[in-house]
Amino acid sequence: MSVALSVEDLLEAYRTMRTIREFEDRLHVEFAKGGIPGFVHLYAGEEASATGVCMNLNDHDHIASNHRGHGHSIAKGVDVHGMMAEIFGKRTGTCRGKGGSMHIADFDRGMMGANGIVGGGPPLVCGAALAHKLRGTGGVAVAFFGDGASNQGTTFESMNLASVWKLPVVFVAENNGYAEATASKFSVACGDIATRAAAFGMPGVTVDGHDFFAVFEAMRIATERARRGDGPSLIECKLDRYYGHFEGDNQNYRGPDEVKNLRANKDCLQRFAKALTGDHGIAAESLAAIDRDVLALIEDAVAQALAAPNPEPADLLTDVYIKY
Amino acid sequence: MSVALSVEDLLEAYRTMRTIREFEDRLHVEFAKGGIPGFVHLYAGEEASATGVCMNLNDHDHIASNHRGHGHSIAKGVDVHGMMAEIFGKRTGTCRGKGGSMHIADFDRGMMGANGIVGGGPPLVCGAALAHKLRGTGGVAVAFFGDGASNQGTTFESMNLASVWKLPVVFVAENNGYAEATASKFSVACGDIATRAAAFGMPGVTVDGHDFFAVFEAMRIATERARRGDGPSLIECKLDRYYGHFEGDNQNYRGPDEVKNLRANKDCLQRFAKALTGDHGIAAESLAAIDRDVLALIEDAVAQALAAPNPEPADLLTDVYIKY
Amino acid sequence: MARKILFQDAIREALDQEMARDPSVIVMGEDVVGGTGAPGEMDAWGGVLGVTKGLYGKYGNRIMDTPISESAFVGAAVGAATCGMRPVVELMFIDFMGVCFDQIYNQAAKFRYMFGGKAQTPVVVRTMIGAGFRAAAQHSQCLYPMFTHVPGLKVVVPSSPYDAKGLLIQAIRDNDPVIFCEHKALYAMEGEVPEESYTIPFGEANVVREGKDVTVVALGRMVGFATKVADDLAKGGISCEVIDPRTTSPFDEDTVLESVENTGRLVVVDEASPRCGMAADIAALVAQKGFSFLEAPIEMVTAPHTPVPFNGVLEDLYIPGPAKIEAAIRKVKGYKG
Amino acid sequence: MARKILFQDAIREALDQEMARDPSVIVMGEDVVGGTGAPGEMDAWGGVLGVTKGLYGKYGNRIMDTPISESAFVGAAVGAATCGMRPVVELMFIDFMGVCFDQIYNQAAKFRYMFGGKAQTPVVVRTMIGAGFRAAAQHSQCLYPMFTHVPGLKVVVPSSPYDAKGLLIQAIRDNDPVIFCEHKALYAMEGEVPEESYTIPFGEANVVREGKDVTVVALGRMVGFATKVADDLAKGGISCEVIDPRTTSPFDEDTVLESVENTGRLVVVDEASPRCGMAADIAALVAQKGFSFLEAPIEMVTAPHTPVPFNGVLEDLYIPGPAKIEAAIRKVKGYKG
Ligand SMILES: Cc1ncc(C[n+]2csc(CCOP(=O)(O)OP(=O)(O)O)c2C)c(N)n1
Ligand SMILES: Cc1ncc(C[n+]2csc(CCOP(=O)(O)OP(=O)(O)O)c2C)c(N)n1
Ligand SMILES: [Mg+2]
Ligand SMILES: [Mg+2]
Repeated sequence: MSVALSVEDLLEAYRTMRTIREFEDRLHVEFAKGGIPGFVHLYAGEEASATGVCMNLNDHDHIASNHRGHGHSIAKGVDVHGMMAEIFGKRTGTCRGKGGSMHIADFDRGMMGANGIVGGGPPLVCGAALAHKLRGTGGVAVAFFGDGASNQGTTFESMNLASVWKLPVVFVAENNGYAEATASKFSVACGDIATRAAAFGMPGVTVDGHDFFAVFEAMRIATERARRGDGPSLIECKLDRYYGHFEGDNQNYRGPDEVKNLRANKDCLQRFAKALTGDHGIAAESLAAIDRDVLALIEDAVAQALAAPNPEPADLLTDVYIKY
Repeated sequence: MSVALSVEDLLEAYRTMRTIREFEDRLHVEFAKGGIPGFVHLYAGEEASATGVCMNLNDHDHIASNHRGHGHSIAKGVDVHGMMAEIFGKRTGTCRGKGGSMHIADFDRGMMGANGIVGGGPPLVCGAALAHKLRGTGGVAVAFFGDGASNQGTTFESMNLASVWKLPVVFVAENNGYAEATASKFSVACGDIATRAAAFGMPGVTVDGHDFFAVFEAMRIATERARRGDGPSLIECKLDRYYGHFEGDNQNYRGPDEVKNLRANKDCLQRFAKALTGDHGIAAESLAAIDRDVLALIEDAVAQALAAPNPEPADLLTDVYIKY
Repeated sequence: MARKILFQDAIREALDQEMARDPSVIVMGEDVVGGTGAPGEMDAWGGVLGVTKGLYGKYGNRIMDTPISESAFVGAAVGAATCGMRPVVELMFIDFMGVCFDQIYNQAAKFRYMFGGKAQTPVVVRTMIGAGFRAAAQHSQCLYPMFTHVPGLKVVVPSSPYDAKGLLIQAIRDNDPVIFCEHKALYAMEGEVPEESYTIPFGEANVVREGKDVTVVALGRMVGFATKVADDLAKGGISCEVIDPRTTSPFDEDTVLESVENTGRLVVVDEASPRCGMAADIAALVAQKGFSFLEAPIEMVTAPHTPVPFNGVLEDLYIPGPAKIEAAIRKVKGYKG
Repeated sequence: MARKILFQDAIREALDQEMARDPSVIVMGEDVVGGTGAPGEMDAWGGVLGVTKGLYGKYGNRIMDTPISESAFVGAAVGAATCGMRPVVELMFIDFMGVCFDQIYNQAAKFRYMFGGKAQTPVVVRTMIGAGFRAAAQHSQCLYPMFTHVPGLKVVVPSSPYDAKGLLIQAIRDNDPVIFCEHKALYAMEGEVPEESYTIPFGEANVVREGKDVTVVALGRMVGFATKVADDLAKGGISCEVIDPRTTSPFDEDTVLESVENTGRLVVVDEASPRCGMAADIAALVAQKGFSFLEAPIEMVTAPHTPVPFNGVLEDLYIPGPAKIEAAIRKVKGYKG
């Protein structure tokens, strides 16, 4: 790693990763209880990607996310209480209960929205990046998308447009091996998604998405390039999801013990914790303290979400320009 | 060249190229006279590409074309009289006057249609190729598209799909340097379109599209691969158009004398004729005879088109499933 | 015909029977098999709600998983149709049409006309519609009015297992492109369905219930609501004729007009958005061609002109439900000119 | 205000004045400059019909050529709008919406609602509509009914140079996504246009001509036809009120309903396809809310339910022209209930 992160940074990264994990694990439980409506796609297992990427960003930078957006949102600083309430559909939610898990957005944090449309986000970040460029803010915009989305025309077009316009964009392909029940081995004709960068005249790199440091470093380079005005980059994070495509998926398309082995051998949080307590000499108790904080936070977020009111009937007709 | 073409083949190729040239030159004149309605995009200058490609195909193979489709159609064997009548909007036209220049199709010749939508054709040929594959016909399907279309999401998706499904498709990118008034130097972020083949796990090659033999050979290899069941290929033909994007374009975005120089130094017909009368020992008179034939053919096609009737008013409501 | 099966099984049965009958029928879409390239089971999903499950075992490579590239694979289905296949392509949710609409309305829909009658495009696009799943604004739309607007497309909105099977078989055999809209909230509906193959012609409305006071035209999921309301109102002496057009294009004008001729009153119920929607389309038809029959204003009961909200309380208010239908019927019944 | 300019110059002037006034206004699209990367002149085209010509010289990189990647650049305009810019993006022909529709109806249109009122998307999509150019089925459509169907979009269909300028300035200043439909056959229309900047509010119909016998509602190019017919019929003693809604969404219901209250008779003229189109939408509105005013069936004059043919004879038959409008007016006028 060519840039030293401070202990505070590292602990913040740990807190973010732990918050995402706890948030998702808890949603898994709450969903099974029947309390959560709709489609819910969990990010557990992929925390190092969102965190390693967003640690390079500030509040003025932008991200656009996808259907699996909780991790990106948390890493970008969206309020966890608001998110939890939103996922429960409550009026106190980030989107006042009108969006749900697939549509969490917070423009004050530069979070342009999760997205129910695969490939919906990449064009949008080109626009955010264009705004940064025209205003000379030095800001960056990031598109998170999956291996499945890497085959969507909108994604390809956006890479070309960002390159042609030399936009400060970073394309982060989170390759978790599956798009629903279809393997990326089948759907991505060229194997590594990073290979596609050459088709758009930009640098591309594949990193181990379980390794916070690898993601952080790739993103550091890409972000610097973008802020310098040299244009977009593509980073492919190879990683794994721990739960099904959405809650309810029995994952019969995965190998026997696939997830068990991943959890045991590749877990990004364990690996990060080990690095912190090892190389970086951070006391295990510091991490344990964060774990307790996070647990309490999520506990509180769920309790508040459960207690929060539903939207008012009148909310049905607000936030759209006119009634008919 | 690794496969010897017979003299008959070469003369046929010459006839095709000359027919396209004559057809387009004449349309340029007729358009200026005001006799031709709508948007007309001429293929003159690019004849070696359509001809070199289609000489590798038979009537059972398919092509899908774009807005600049006259050359592809003629090379694929569509009747010149029908085409001319169609461009004039007459009832005797290939599409009974309902399609016009941008929508010439002839499924009996495997010509799936010109297309008014940039990037409309590549998905369609995946389907034709799929039909060939499932039926085991050994047939091939070809998508012709321009440098501009090479940036359209539908084109990228189709390349990936063809590769993933191992379809017998050949993608022929005709890079004439411009999409309307915008240079491919600007719009194609990676420079050569053939570079993009790697993003879809297929072979890609750039050839001199003014050189019939180069196009023919690249296509021969790609077609063999497709017929063998080894999947798609991408061929980029670098070539030039002699007229404007459409008739009426003043081409002020081109360099001074650009077209004049191209005509003088790079003309595919001159070059081909030279090779035939030189290396291949064909008598100049054989070519001159073809030239005369072709001239008479086009003359007759125009005369017949002008004399042909318009559609009947009742034709407005036919060929669509129901009237309201 | 005593056998009862689910709506979603009726759809699978139609596909199965047509695939068995005609080797040119093929199926493609995202995870319509499931498991392609993966280490676990093949036919892992059979579609996101299991509708095509089991077909892979019977028909192998005639049912194909696709990358997430709707333009390419919908277009491939269209292209294959012009080359003699009869593809049934699944667009998982109709909401996703925005990434592939060109291949449907500019390509498939226009070929026959634009090519002077010399092309034929027998492709079926199966797709899920409708609200009620707490799936929010991008997974709950109806959108069939947009397809109905397009000359050259046929559009089907079945309301029962029986209709789903017969209309899907008709769609597959039809030589024009067909958009086949399956309401996700109907998948679990049970109904009588003959085992043998049968077709229901397009453009023939189903008079679900006869009546003399008010004509109620409803589509898809709304047919059940309207029938229930009609049953209830019958007890109170209001007799409703409930008509399910079954296909929005072609549309059976005659059945609707004849009914209004008898009743003089019309309520149109549609889950789609109101502006330029099916309710307006049907109301306008009657205002033009059946005006002299009308004894009361035409009432339209639709969703409000808003996106579909996530929260369940709001979503239930969004969906045109029995209460709103009943109110509309009472209103036109009570109208004194 | 004696100055007369062309419709297309009125559009350029609106863009020019707004770009001068507000640095967040930017313009993008295919060849809206023309010549990017090429050896010849910059600003070579200024749009395919020259509408944006000259803006590059004044505003430099605030007007941008794009690759042919409508999803990406329309989406970029949408994204930039959510970040405080006011992009005006050109989709050359509305027919091309099929390759980028998702960014318009699932993204731009839904953000404000779906995000609980916390997003704002002030993007304008300028696009050419309409038949009459012998441009055939894929370059001649109207399609605004599809956009009108979508909650969250505003849709503008100007019919004169004056309206084009005022409505476009309004569109740019509006905080919601606006689809601005420019009929290509109107570009060469001349009309009085004030030099100074002005706005025309959305949802306010223009009563182009007052009258007492028949209300004629027409949009875009049809307004001119309807007015001409009304002028002719006036000589024969039939007095038509011609209403141009100007925006299809929001729609000025009141002006139409008040007019029908006075006339008792309605003809709706629209160039778009008939099914789920604007004519049906307006007819349905009146059949529901203005039924008691009606003394005759509502006549709809639209294109037939076919793609747009290439041949000029057929295309002229396709377009709803003065003869059909006149026949419809005479029909409703002559109706005896
Ligand atoms: C345009 C579109 N097509 C299909 C879907 C259905 N869908 C939702 S998520 C998904 C898989 C996405 O896979 P990937 O991009 O790899 O992300 P992951 O779920 O693995 O994080 C699919 C097919 C959709 N939402 N939008
Ligand atoms: C989807 C779509 N976008 C834009 C256009 C307008 N248009 C027609 S041809 C063209 C340029 C095409 O360039 P290229 O693919 O290089 O082909 P060429 O004209 O050079 O042969 C454009 C922008 C269109 N017809 N369809
Ligand atoms: Mg994935
Ligand atoms: Mg080109």
